[in-house]
Amino acid sequence: MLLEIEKANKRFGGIQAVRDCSFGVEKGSITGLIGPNGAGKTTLFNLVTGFHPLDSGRVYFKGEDITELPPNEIFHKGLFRTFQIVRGYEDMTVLESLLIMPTQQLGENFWNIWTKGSKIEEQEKKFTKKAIEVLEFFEMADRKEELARNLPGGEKKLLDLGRMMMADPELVLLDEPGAGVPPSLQQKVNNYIKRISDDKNVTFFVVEHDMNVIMNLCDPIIVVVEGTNLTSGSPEEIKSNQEVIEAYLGEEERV
Amino acid sequence: MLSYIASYLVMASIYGIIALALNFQWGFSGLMNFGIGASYMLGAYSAALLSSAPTAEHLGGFGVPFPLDLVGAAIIPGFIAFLIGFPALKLKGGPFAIATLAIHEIIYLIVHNEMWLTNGVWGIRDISRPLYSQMPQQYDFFYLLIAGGMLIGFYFFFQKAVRSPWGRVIRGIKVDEDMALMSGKYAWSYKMQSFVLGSAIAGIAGGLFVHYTGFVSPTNFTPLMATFIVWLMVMVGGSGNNRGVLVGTFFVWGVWTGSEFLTDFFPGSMETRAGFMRMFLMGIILLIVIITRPQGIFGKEKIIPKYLRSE
Amino acid sequence: MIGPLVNGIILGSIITLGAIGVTLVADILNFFNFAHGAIFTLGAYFTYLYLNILPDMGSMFSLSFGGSMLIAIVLSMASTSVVVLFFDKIIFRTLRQRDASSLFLALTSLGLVFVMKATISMIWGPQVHYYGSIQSAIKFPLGIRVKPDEFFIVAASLILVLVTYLFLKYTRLGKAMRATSDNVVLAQASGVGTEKIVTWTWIMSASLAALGGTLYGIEVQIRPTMGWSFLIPMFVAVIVGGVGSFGGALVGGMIIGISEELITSLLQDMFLKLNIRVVMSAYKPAIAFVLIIFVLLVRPHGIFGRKGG
Amino acid sequence: MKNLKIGIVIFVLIAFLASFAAVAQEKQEKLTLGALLIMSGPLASFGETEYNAVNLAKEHLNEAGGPQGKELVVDLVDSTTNPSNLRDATKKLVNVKKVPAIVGPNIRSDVVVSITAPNHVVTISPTNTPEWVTRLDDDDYNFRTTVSDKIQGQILGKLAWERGFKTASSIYVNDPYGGPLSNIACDTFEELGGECMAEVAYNPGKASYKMELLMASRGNPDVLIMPAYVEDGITIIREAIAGEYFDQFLFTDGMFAQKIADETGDVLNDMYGTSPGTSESPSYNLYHEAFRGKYGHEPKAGFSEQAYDAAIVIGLAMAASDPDAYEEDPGKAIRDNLRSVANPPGEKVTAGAESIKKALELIEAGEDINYEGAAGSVDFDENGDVISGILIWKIEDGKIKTVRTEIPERE
Repeated sequence: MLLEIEKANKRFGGIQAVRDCSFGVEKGSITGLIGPNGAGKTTLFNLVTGFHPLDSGRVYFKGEDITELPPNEIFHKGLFRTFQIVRGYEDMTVLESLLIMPTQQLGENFWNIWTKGSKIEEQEKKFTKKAIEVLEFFEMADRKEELARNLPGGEKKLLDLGRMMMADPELVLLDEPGAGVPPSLQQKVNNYIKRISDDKNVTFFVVEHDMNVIMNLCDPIIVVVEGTNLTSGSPEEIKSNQEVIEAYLGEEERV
Repeated sequence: MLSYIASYLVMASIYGIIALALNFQWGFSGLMNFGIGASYMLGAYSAALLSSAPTAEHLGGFGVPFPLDLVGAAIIPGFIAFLIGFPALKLKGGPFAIATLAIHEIIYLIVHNEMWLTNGVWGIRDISRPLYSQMPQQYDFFYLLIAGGMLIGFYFFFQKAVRSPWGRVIRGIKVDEDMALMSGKYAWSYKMQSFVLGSAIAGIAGGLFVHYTGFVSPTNFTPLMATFIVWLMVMVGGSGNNRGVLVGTFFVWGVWTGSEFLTDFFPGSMETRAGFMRMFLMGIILLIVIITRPQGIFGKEKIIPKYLRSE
Repeated sequence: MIGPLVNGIILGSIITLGAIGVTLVADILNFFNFAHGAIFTLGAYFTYLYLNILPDMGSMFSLSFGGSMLIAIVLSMASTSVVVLFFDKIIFRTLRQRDASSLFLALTSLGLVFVMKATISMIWGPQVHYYGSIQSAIKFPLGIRVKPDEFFIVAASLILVLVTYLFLKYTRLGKAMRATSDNVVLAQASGVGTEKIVTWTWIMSASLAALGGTLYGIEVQIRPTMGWSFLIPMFVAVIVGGVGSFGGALVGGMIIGISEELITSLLQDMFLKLNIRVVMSAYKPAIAFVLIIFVLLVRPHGIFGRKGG
Repeated sequence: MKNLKIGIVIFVLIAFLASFAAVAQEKQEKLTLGALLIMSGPLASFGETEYNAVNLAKEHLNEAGGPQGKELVVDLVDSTTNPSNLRDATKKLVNVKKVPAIVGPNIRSDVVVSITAPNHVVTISPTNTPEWVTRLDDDDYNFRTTVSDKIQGQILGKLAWERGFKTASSIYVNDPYGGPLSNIACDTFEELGGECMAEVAYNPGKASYKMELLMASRGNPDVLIMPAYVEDGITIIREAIAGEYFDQFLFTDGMFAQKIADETGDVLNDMYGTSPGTSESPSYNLYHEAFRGKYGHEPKAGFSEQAYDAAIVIGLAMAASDPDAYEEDPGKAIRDNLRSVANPPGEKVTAGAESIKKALELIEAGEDINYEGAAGSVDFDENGDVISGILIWKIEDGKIKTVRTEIPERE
C-alpha cells in the first residue's frame, strides 16, 4: 500500500463529515473514489494532504505516518494534489506556474538571489527547458506566455497535470479531473493521465462525481457514503453493487 | 519655485519608496497591510534616535552617522514587523488589515505618549541633515539626489526580487495559498519574509524623511498621511506593477501638493475648510480609479520568465 | 471598580450597535466596511441637523432632551440610509457586478471614509458640537454616578438590538438575509431578490450606525473624527464575536466596551500604586487589539464563529 | 502605449502645478506679508481671531499710505496643528509666494524656522510661548510678540493661591505647551503653600476624558487648573460638571476664548484665567476700539493683540528699510530694521489707524520711533523675545472679561 487511511474521523460543527473511514491506495494503480454529493470525498483529500487536522485516525504514506504534517511537508514526501476548481496561479503565465513547482530551487531563498546569481541562472535555464518539454508533451507549447486564467477549462486541467510533472511526485490526488471540462476533451485528459501513469510509474488517486469518467479511468474504485467507505472493487463490481446504486438513487430523491 | 518643485520631488521619492514596499506586500504578496505607516514611523524614529546628539529629554544620543543609521531604520521596523507577524499573519484579508491598522494605532500611541523614549508630542528637533551647512539654499536639490537615487535603487531591487524564483513563490502564494502549500512552499515563511522586508524598506523611507526635515513628531504619521495616501499611490498606479506605482506616487503626491494652492481660489471665509477639500479629492480619486480603472493606470504586469526571452 | 463598569456598559452598547452593522455587511455583502465609522458620524450629524430644524419640544422625564430628539433620530436613521444606499448604487453595485474581491471592496470603503469625513468637515466644520446642555449625574450607592441620559442610551440600544434580532429571526426578509449569508442557492429558493436583500442590509446597518452615533453624541459630543476612533472597537467586536454572528456582535461589543474601561482603570490603579507615570487612558484603543490577539489564538473564528475549517 | 500613458500623466501633473504656481505669482507691485496661522483643528478660533487682527493691521498701514508707499497684502496659509502640514505651508509661503516676513506660526516655531531662517524670511509668532523658542538657531530671523510660558505659569500658580484654593490638580494638554505650563504653575502654587495633588496629561481629540478626570479628582482638590485647548477643554469641563468631579476651574491662554462660556452654560461664571498680554495700556484700548469698529465685536479669542503688533512692526520695518536694500534682500532688511522701530529710543507710537499714520510719517521724515503695542511694549531682546504683562481674565455673565494685568519684573 502506498497510501493508507486508518479509521479517520472528522467533525465540522454538528456534522460528522468523515466517520471511521479506512482504505488504501495500491502503488501503480489509478484508484477512484466516488460517492454522492456531500459524502466527504473532498474532505478526505483535505485530511490526507494536511489542510484539515483529523479528529482521530491515522494517515500513512509509504508506510510513514504523515497525519500531523502540514501540506507543504506532505508535498515534499512525494504527494501531490489538484483542486476541484482549477485555481492554478491564475495571474501568472503558464510557464511561470510550471516553474514554481520544482523543489530545491536555490533562488527561492531571498539571500541567494543577490549572492548566487549565476547558479540560479543555471537552474532556471534547466527548469525552463523542462517546462517547455512538459508543455510540448501536452501540445500546449504555444500557450507558454498566456496567463493561466485565460486558458480554456480543458487546458487548465492539463496545466494542473503539467505542474504535477514538474514536481515528479509518487502519488497524485486528483480532485474531480472532469469538472469544468467539456465532454469532448474529457477522453483526452483521461488518456494523458493513463499515459503518465504508465510512463512515469505515478500512482493516481482520483475523486470524481461523474460516474462515466471514473469508470473509464479507474481500477479499483472505492465508494464512500456519508463519510464512511461502503465498498470497493473493480468498475464492473461497483456497477452491479446494489448498495452503491441505492446510495446514488437515494441522493437523487433528496435533490 | 524651483526649490519648491525639488522639495516636491524629494517627498515624492520618499513616498515612492514606501509605495514600492507596500506594492510588494499588497500587489505581489497579497498582504493587506494597513499598518505600512507604522513601519514608516518606526523607521523615522529609529533614525532620529540613533543619529541624534545625547539629550536628557529622550532616549538617543548614539550619534550614529547618516548612512549607517538608515540600516537601523530598516532593522528596527523589520524586527518589530517580525514580532507582529506571529499573531497577525494568522489572519487573512480584512481581519489582517484591521489588525495591522490597530497595531499602527498602538505604535502611534506609544510614540505619542512615551516622553522618555521619543520625546512624545514634542517631537525630536535638530536631527542632523547631511551636508546641510555646505548648501542651505540648494539643499532640496542635493537631497533630491540622495532620495531619488535611493528610489531608483529600490525600484530595481524590487524588480529583480519579484522576478526571481523567490518572488515567483511570493506571487504564487498571493494567487492561491493552498495551491502554494500543495506545491511544497512554506507559505507562512514567505509571507513573513514579505511582511518584514516591506516594513524594513518603509522604515528606510522614514529614515530618509527625518534627515531631510531635520525634525520629526508623531503627527507626521497620521493614518491619512502615512498609510492611506500610500495606498492611494499604489491603487492609482496599479497594484502589482512597480513602474505604475512610481507614476501613481508622483501623480498622487503632485495632486496633494498642488491642491495646497486650491486655497488661493477659495474666498476668505471658506479658506479654513480647504484642507478638507484635499482629503475629499484624495478619496474621490481613489473611487474614480476603482470604478473606471480597477487595475490602476497601468494595471498588473505580466511577468515573462527571463530565460525564455533569450531563446 | 463599579464606575468603570457602568461606563463600559454604556460604551459597549454603542459599540454593539455599530458592530451589528459591520457584521451584517461582512456576512451578506462579504467585505469589511471601513466606512462604517463615517456612517456612524454621519448619523450623529444628521440628528444634529434635524435637532436644529425641529421646534424644541422641551424635555421628557429627567432627560436632557425631548420629543424632538426622538423625531430627529428617526429622520437621521432614514437620511443616513438614503445616503448609504446612494453610495451603494454608484459604487458598490458596480463592483458587485464586476465580482470584485472582498479586499477590493474593503479598500473602496476606505476611500469612501475620506470622502465622507471630508464632506462632513466641510459642511459642519471641524469643531465639536453638542446636542444639549450639561446634565448632572444621579448618585447611587457605591459611588456610582449615572446620568439619566445614560439609561436612555442603554435602553435604546437594547431595544433596537432586540428589534433587529426579531426581524432577522421571524420575518421573511430577515430569514432570507440569514440564508444569503449561508448559501446563495438557498436564498434564491426563498424567493427574495438579491438586490432587495442588499438594500435591506444597508438600511439596517446604516440605521443602527446612525442611532449609535446619535447616542454617542448624547453621551459625549459630536465631531468629525468620532467614527474613526470607533471603527477599530467595532471591527474587533465583530472578530471577537465571530464574523456573521448576531449574538457574537452583541457579546463582542460588550466585551470590548467593558474591558476597555475596566482594564484601563485597573492598570491605572496598579501603576499609581507602583508609582509609575503612565497615562493608561491614552492606551485604551490598545486593549481592543490585545483582546483580538488573545481571542484569535484561542478561538481562531471568534467566540461564536460558525465556520469549522 | 505605456510611454504615452506616462507622458499624459506627467503632462497633466506639470500643467496642474504650473497653473497654480502662475496664479500664486501674480502679485508683483505690492508688498506681501505672510500669515501662517492655525485655521482648522482645536486652535482654529485663535487663528481666525488673529487673522482678523492681521487684516486690521494691514488696513491701518494701507490707510496711512502703505509701507514704502506701496500697498500691503496678506497671504494667509492654514498651518493646521499638524507639523507636516505646517512644513508644507511654510514652504509654500517661502518658496512659492516668496514673502519676506510672516506673522506666525502659532505653534512649533522650530519646524518653521528651519525653513524660513536659511531663506532670510522673518517670522514673528504671536502665540508660541514655550521657553525653548528663545534658543532656536534662527540667525536672528525669529521673533515673538508674546512672553515665555515661564512667566505665565508663575502668575497662574500665584492666582490659584490668591483665589483661596489650598489644593489643586491640573489636566494639561500633552504637548510642548501644556506640560511646562502645568509644571511651573504647580511649582509656584506649592512654593506658596498649596498642594498640587495630580498633574494629568490629556491627548487632544479624544471623545471622553472621564479617566483623566477620575485621576485628577482623587483626594478632592479644590480646583482644576487647565492648561488646555478650547475644543477639548470644553469636553473636559462638561464631563467634570456632569460627573461632579470639579466645580472650580482655572484657565490659561489656550482657553482664552468666548466659546468656552458659550458651550457650557453659566457654570463657568466667576472662573478665572491668565493669558499673555496687557489690558491697561492706551495702545490696548485703541486697538480694541478699532477692532470693534471693523468687526462689530470684541476679539473672540486671545492673542489677537499680539498678532496685530506682529503685523504692524513688520509693516513699520518695511517702511523703515532702505529701498535698495529691500529690493536686494527684503527679509534681511526687515530683520535689520525691526528693533529700530519697535525698541527705544525713539518717539513712542501706539496701535490704531491715526497713530500708525503718524508712525509712517515719522519714518518718512527719518525720525526714530518706538512702537508700543496693544499687547505690551514690544521691545525685542537679542533673542527676539519680548517682556510684557500677563493678563488676568474672568467669565462674568457668560462673557469673557479682562480683570487686570500683572507686569513681571525684568530678570
